[in-house]
Amino acid sequence: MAALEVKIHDLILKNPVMTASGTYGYGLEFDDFYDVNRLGGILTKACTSKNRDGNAMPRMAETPSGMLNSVGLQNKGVDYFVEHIYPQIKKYNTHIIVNVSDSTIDGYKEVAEKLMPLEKITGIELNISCPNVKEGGMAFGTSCDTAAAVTKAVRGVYNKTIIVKLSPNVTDIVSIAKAVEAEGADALSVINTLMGMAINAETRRPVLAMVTGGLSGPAVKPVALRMVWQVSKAVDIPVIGLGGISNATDAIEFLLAGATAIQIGTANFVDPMVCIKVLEGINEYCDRHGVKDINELIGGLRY
Amino acid sequence: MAALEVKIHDLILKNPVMTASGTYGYGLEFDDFYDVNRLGGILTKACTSKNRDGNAMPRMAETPSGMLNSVGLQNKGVDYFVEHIYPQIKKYNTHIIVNVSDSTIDGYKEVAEKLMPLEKITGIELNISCPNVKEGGMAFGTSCDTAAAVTKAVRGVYNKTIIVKLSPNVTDIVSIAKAVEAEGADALSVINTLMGMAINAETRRPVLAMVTGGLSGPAVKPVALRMVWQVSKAVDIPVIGLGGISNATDAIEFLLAGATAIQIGTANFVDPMVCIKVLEGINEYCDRHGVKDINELIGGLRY
Amino acid sequence: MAKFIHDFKVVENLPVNKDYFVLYLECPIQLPPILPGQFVQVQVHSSPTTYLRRPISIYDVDRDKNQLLLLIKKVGNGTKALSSLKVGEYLNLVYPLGNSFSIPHSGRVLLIGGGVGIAPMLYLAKYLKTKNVEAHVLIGGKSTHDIIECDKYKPYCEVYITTDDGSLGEKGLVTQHSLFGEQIKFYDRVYVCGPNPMMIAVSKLVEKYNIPCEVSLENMMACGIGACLCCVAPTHEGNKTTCVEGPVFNSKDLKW
Amino acid sequence: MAKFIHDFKVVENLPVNKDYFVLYLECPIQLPPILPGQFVQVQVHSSPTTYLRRPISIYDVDRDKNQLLLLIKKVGNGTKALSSLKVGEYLNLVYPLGNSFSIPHSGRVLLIGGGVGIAPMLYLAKYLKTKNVEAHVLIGGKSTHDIIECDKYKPYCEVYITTDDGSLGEKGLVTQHSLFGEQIKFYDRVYVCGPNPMMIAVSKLVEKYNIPCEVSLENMMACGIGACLCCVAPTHEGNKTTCVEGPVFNSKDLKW
Ligand SMILES: Cc1cc2nc3c(=O)[nH]c(=O)nc-3n(C[C@H](O)[C@H](O)[C@H](O)COP(=O)(O)OP(=O)(O)OC[C@H]3O[C@@H](n4cnc5c(N)ncnc54)[C@H](O)[C@@H]3O)c2cc1C
Ligand SMILES: Cc1cc2nc3c(=O)[nH]c(=O)nc-3n(C[C@H](O)[C@H](O)[C@H](O)COP(=O)(O)OP(=O)(O)OC[C@H]3O[C@@H](n4cnc5c(N)ncnc54)[C@H](O)[C@@H]3O)c2cc1C
Ligand SMILES: Cc1cc2nc3c(=O)[nH]c(=O)nc-3n(C[C@H](O)[C@H](O)[C@H](O)COP(=O)(O)O)c2cc1C
Ligand SMILES: Cc1cc2nc3c(=O)[nH]c(=O)nc-3n(C[C@H](O)[C@H](O)[C@H](O)COP(=O)(O)O)c2cc1C
Ligand code: FES
Ligand code: FES
Repeated sequence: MAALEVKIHDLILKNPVMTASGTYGYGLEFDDFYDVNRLGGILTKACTSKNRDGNAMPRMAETPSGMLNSVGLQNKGVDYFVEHIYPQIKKYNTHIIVNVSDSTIDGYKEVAEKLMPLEKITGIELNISCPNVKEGGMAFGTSCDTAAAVTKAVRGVYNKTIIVKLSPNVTDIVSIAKAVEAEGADALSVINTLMGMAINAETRRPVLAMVTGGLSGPAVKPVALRMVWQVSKAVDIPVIGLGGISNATDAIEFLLAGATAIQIGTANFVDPMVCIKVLEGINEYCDRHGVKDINELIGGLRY
Repeated sequence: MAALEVKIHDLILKNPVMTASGTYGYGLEFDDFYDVNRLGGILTKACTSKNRDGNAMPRMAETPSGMLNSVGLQNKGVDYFVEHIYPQIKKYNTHIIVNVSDSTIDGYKEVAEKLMPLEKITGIELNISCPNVKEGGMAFGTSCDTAAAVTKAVRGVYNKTIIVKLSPNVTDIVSIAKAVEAEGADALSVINTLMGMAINAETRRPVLAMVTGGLSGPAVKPVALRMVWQVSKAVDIPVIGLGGISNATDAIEFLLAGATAIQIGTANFVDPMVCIKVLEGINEYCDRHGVKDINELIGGLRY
Repeated sequence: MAKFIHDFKVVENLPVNKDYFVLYLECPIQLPPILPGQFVQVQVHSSPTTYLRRPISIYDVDRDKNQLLLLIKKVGNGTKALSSLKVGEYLNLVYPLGNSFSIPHSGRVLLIGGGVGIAPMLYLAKYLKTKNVEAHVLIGGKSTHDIIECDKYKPYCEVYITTDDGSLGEKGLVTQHSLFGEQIKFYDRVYVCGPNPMMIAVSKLVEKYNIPCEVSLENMMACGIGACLCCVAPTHEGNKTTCVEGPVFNSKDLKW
Repeated sequence: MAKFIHDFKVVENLPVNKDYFVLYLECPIQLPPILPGQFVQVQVHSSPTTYLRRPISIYDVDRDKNQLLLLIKKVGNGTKALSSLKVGEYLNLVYPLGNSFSIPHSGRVLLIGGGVGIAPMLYLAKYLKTKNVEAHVLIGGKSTHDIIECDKYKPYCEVYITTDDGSLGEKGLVTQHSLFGEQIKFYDRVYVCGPNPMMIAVSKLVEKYNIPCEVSLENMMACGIGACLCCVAPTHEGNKTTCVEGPVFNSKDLKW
């Protein structure tokens, strides 16, 4: 049994396995399957300042080794979260990090401020990379200036850990990573979904009501891995890797590429037990390779 | 039998099915399997001003529903092409379009000038989007200025059809498309490969000698389709769609999204007969849907 | 209700006709309680093009043999791969999922199924019988070929049939069946599962008589457990998940 | 040589031991000429994680039964999926691919195979016999378990064996076999297929005696037909494709 503890800024995770926002509800959906407290942390569904119905249906399309979604930040708003959801999830004994999104910088600030007092919410993840909302969302994440502005504004009101989640739909992810690091981001999540599209040739219509959506799943893994590698070499804050992770081998690859922890998203749909299997597989890998501490693997790619 | 003829600038293609550069050799490799003249056109392997050995081995990695390659423009240079390869392929009775690449603008110009006199080479495709060479290549394709500069320079020396092949590794593919259109591109190919990476967890080494490579195959189809749709709405020149096309349904989707023709790449490796199957499948689709002329489908997406 | 994940053993794979087949799946533990209208999420291993699980209604529950039955229509690669499962192979299911049809304490109800939409109706009919509710079932399809396994209902309820081409039962759509004359008033509740236009037509008719109408939706699903919000249906109280808050909805709650 | 694509029928799928199996594949047309050292590109349908074809050497050609034989080692998902192919199923092959070992007109040659690298050696031995060339084969492996089907060679050549642990034949690596004493000089040509370090070691030894040494490389391949340039090997004349200009190279031409 290797030591699996990793550190994301001042959060100590019992292991590097976390869940990706929007793919794991609030954790409760998985209580039937295993003890959610075994995970290093959970990232909740996006939380916005106001209630949002999300996008029109259909919202998802299957693609080769992946899927497109255009859920569009459906959630009941931060007040509802604080009053009704937080009481249900504060039972967890692992890091609960709320994914924060909005269409305006003030909206981001409002959510962050309201989450600040919640003891069991140990950090937030700024989603500046959602390709599924008309205004804001991804727009913030595709330029250094706006990405930095959101980070700076939220940093001003939020003292706990701020993770900024980057968009892969950019020419130069490294410069955006550096821009948000400079404004006080404590860690980065790399990557959100790639913007894609699906068409039904028989009906000649887009499959998604919104026409485009975010691509996730194993299909995007090579792109995610490349970006984690590029970003983690360029910044001094920890990087959380995600995008297509489906098994322990994938997770190890992200650690080797430079990720301090990983998130599992779409794979939860295919196998609700996947997070536990990844955790056990990481353990088994460490034993087999004589790795005493998981931190030996982080950024351990050999050239 | 629907009419399948489509027009790319002043090239009349007997049908919209072409092959993607770097995945089809010079066509000769497929002579054993079917009559290459049945295709609308073939795009050759990249041609550069000087001989290039390409990148170190290994150059490919399999990924979920796709592959990474880092071949890196291996070819014997334009003079060799003119003297030794052209004589072998001028037998074809379909459009032969040479994919042109280099590390300098002068290099692009040199290749274009030397290809100009070759009667059966009816156009060139400027590869400003190869992620697998250290200098030039993709760098040209990731900014509007450099993309426009290459296009302008080649336009000055080449009078036949110029297709510019765009990189998907950008924040805003539409503005690059418009920039090269403004400098005289006659058509656009969308997309080249997405930059990705693979790691062997057992050896802890990158799978590719070059560390990163270009992702292709069905995995990238949703991204390619989205970009074809975005670009074709924004420009007035024809768009050739490619990225993950593996069957006739995929091809129809690209036409509906706005592509005037399509290219098939990686799928040729999985099934060397795929181009013919796609061609026949398009025919069958048109019959089933009462489509009299393939041009009815182009950009025919219904909202 | 607790959800489970298990590898079920394929005990039988019976083709009904060229489009439909029934899987008999043995559960490795004693089957937990299952309500009519619930479904399972099936993992398809043998189709390279099928990445996500496929939602399939629970067609029947055989407690004696500890088996779940699924009635499946071959429509794409996933269901085709399932159709060639061999006896002895295993199938991974997440189950039981979703809410259920509501069960009255007495009275007379009408079950309507169109095409593969009849799948949840057999277990519902059986269940109603144990609750002493009188059930009638109306099965609709394009032609004889689409009216599947209607004999199975006989022990539990009266069976009515319509086909578009009149090749079996009354000719026409289900909403044109003679039951929708005077008789419809005598039902206390109507349950429908089938293509959306059919469910809409039936519920509009039935709502006129103020009879509660429950419909089972077949939205596209990714997770099946309420985690992704991909499958929502617009209701008068906002978007609701089809996989947890559905698939069964009161037709009056839906915005359609 | 003309290349073909066909669906071959699986006539037999014989496990050799827990790691190796042999596929007997019937060709739907009369088998074209096939040279020793050539390979096929196999399409794997039943593994969702296997996207590209897999290159596999031609192990044997049975012209009477019009069959190709493939000897395969289970290493990953693709080869595992192939190992569970059932008799009567079909396998799509692109064949025959690559160049071949060069065949002398007379003399005495040594064939060396390590692990699954023995695959191309059986057909080579058989072929040499028809050309009246005297062939000896040296088979190396970790232990008895890895020395597969060596009886099959007996009709065509003398068989020598080494195992790392000495459990069969001489103990040690193939390059430590007693053949590499004085005797090696009496061979006119050496053919090797196996792990790269073994091929390098053998060729270094053999080159000393100025004996031509042909090695068969197992580079990663995408197309298998010279279209992608993924599989190249560095030679003194630049990069050459392993799938068309190889897989057989004269060891002296390679930069390794
Ligand atoms: C709650 C529920 C219960 C169902 N019960 C049954 C049943 O008992 N028997 C039965 O045969 N079918 C049932 N279906 C439909 C079944 O899920 C689809 O037919 C199946 O997913 C198609 O998969 P495929 O790979 O064969 O087809 P594909 O090639 O993937 O697609 C064919 C069509 O099936 C639909 N589809 C694809 N994926 C999904 C998905 N994840 N969720 C919903 N629809 C999808 C799409 O409309 C698509 O156009 C049910 C669906 C739901 C939501
Ligand atoms: C010319 C040639 C002839 C071969 N002959 C035989 C033979 O007769 N019998 C036999 O058992 N094996 C043979 N191989 C090796 C065989 O191709 C690989 O073992 C097989 O592709 C592995 O596939 P997999 O899905 O089981 O493993 P994977 O999980 O894909 O990979 C396991 C390992 O196999 C190798 N591999 C994977 N894909 C390829 C590929 N496309 N090309 C080359 N190597 C790959 C990689 O090194 C990888 O680490 C030959 C290879 C070549 C190039
Ligand atoms: C259905 C769905 C909903 C998502 N919702 C969110 C979200 O609310 N906020 C966010 O930052 N990312 C969201 N994502 C993106 C994921 O968190 C993750 O970045 C992406 O899916 C890539 O990881 P994966 O391939 O492991 O799924 C969502 C993804 C999916 C599939
Ligand atoms: C092995 C390989 C080599 C390639 N070489 C080139 C090239 O020389 N020039 C170029 O413009 N694109 C090259 N490409 C990119 C393809 O032409 C195509 O844009 C990409 O693969 C996406 O299409 P696909 O998914 O159908 O393969 C290459 C792709 C592959 C897989
Ligand atoms: S399918 Fe994920 S919430 Fe219903
Ligand atoms: S594998 Fe494509 S050139 Fe050899």
